Amino acid sequence: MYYAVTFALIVTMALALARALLGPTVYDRVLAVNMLGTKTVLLLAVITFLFGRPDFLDLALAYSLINFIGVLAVLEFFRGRARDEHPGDGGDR
Amino acid sequence: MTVFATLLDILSWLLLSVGGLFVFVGGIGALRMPDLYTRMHAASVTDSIAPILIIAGIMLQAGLTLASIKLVAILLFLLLTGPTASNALASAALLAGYRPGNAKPLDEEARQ
Amino acid sequence: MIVVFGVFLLTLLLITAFAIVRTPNLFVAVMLTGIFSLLLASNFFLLDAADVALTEAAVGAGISTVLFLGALALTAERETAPSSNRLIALLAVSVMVVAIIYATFDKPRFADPDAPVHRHVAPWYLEKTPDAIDIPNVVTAVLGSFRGYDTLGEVFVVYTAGIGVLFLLGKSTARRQEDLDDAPRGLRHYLIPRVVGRMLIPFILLFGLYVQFHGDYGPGGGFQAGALIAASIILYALLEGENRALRVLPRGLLTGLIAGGALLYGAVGVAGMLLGGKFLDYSLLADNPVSGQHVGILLIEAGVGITVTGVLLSIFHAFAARGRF
Amino acid sequence: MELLGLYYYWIFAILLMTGFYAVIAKLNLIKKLLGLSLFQAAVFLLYITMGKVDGGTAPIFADGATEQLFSNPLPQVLILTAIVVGISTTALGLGIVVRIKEEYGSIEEHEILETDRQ
Repeated sequence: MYYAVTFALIVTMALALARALLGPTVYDRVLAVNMLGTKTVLLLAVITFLFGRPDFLDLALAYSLINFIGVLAVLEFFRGRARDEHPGDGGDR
Repeated sequence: MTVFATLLDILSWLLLSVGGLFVFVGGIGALRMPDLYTRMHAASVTDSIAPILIIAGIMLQAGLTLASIKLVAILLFLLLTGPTASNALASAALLAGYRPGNAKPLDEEARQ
Repeated sequence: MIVVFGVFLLTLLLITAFAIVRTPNLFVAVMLTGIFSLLLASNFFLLDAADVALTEAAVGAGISTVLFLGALALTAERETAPSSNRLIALLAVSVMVVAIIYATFDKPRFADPDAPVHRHVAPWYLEKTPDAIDIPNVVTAVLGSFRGYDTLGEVFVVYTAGIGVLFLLGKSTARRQEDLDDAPRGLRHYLIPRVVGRMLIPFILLFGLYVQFHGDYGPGGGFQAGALIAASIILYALLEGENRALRVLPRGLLTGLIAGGALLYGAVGVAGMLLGGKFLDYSLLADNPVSGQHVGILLIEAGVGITVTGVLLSIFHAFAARGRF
Repeated sequence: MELLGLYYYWIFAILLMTGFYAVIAKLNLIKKLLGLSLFQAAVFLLYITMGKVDGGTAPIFADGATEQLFSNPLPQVLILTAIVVGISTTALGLGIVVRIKEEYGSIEEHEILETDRQ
C-alpha cells in the first residue's frame, strides 16, 4: 500500500511540475513549488517506512520546516520589486 | 495477529489510500483549473486533508514510537506552513492586480 | 519497484533541468531550481544517501533560493540576448553526450555489490567503524575521523569562499546605514506569515542543534546543522528586516564565527599532535581511544557547524545589505 | 533491469551536458551560474548512484540489527561536503556577477565585452 501512495505522490509531483512549467503567471509557479514541497515531505515520510528505517524521518521534518522560507523569500522579492516600481507607496502593504 | 491489529491495519491502509486519492485529485485540479485562485483552491486539498490522512495512516503503522512523535511534528508544521503560504501567495497575487474569475491580470504589463 | 520510482523522479529532474536552461526569465529559472533541488534530494534518498539528502534539503530549500533571488534583485530578471553559437554548442554537447553514453556500457551494472567502487576502502570503513569509533553513522565516522583531512580542506574552501564574498560585497557603498534604519523592512506587513514564521524559528533552531549533536547517531552533522541554523536566522531577517537579524548576530561576530570554527577544527588537530600523536588523531583526546574519537568528532563537527553558519549568514548579509531583503 | 540501471548513467550524461550547454552557449552570467550548478548536481548524482548497493540501506547502523548490507559511505561523504562547498562557491560567483553589474551596468557577456573594447 505504501507503493500505491508513493505512486500517487510522484504522479502528483509530475502534475505540479507541469503546472510550474506551464505558468502562466509567476504566482502559478510559486504555487507549484509550494505544492511540490509538501509532496516531497510526504514522499520522504512514506519512503522511510517503505525502507523500514523510520529514524530517517528527520529529512521530512527538515523539509516541513524549511520549505516556508523559499515562499517567503519570493514574496519579499515581489514586494521589493513593487516598491522599486512605485517609489513612495513602498512597503506599506 | 489479533482482530484489533487487523482492524488497525485495515484502517491505516484505508487512510493511506484515501489520502493518496486526495493528493492525486488535488494534483489534477492544480493542473486543470482555469485560473490562479481556483488552482490554489485545488492545491490546498493536497496541503491540508491529504497530509492528515497519509500521516495518520503511517502513524497507525508505526505505533507508539519516536517515529510517531516525529510524524506528529511533521504534520503540525505542514498544517502551519501550508495554509500560511497559500494565504500569503493569494494576497500577494491580489495586490499585484490578479482578480478572481479573471484569467488575465488587470494591468497587462509583462509581469511574468 | 523503487528503481522505477527513481527512474520516474530522474526523468522529472531532467525535464526541470531543460526548462531551467530554456526559460529566458531568470526568476522562473530560480523557482525551477528550487524544484530541481527537491527532486534531487528525493533521488538521493532513494539511492540510500540519507545524509546527502538532508544536506541538499537544508541548503537547497531555503538558502540557495534566497541567495539567487538576492542576486537577481541586484542585477536583472530577464536575459536579453539569445544564445551565441547555438549550433556549435549543441553539436559539441551532443557529441559529448553520445561519447559518455557509449562509455556507460562498460560501467559496472547499477547497484552491483561487486563493482570496483565497493571493493576498495569502503568495506574497511564499514568494518572498522564499530570497533575503532563506535558510532552508528558510518558517514559521520568517515567524514569526521577517517577522512578528517578532507573535511578540514572542505571547511577551508567554505571559509575562503565566505571571505571572498565579503571582499567583493562587504562594506557596501550602495546604501548608508541610516537609510537602513528608517526604511520599513522585512515582511512585517504580512501579518499571518509573520506570526507563523516567528513560531517556526525556534523550532528550526532546535532542529538545527538536534541535527548537529545527533549526527553521530542519525543523518546529520555540522554541514547540515550549519545550513539549518543559517536558514532560521535568514527567516528571521526576512520577517523582521535585516537590521534586527544583524542585532542578534552582528557582522563582527559572524566574521568571528567563520574564523573560529575553522580554528577550532585546526586546534583539535594540533591538540592531537601536542599530546604526542599525529595531526587530527583524536585517540589521545580522552582516556581511551574510542571515547577520544567521540570527543574529537564532536569538536570538529561543532567547528564545521560554526564555520558553515558564519559563512552562509555573512554571504546572505552581504547580498542583503545592497539589495531589497 | 539492465537498461533501467544504465538509465541512471544516461540521465547523468544528459544532465551534465545540459548544464555545460548553459555555461558555453548562454550569454547571461546568472544563467551560466545556474548551468554550473546543474553540472555540479549531475556529478553529485553520478557519485551517489555509484555508491548504491543492491538490497543495501543507508550506512547507519540500526539499533540491534546486525549483518545489514550497507551502501557505500565514501561517495556520500564526498558529496555531502561538496554540496555545502558548492553553494558557497556559487555565492562567490554571484558576488562577482553583482560586482560586474555595478561596474559595467550589464550581466550579458557580449555587452560586457563591448564595454571593454571601448
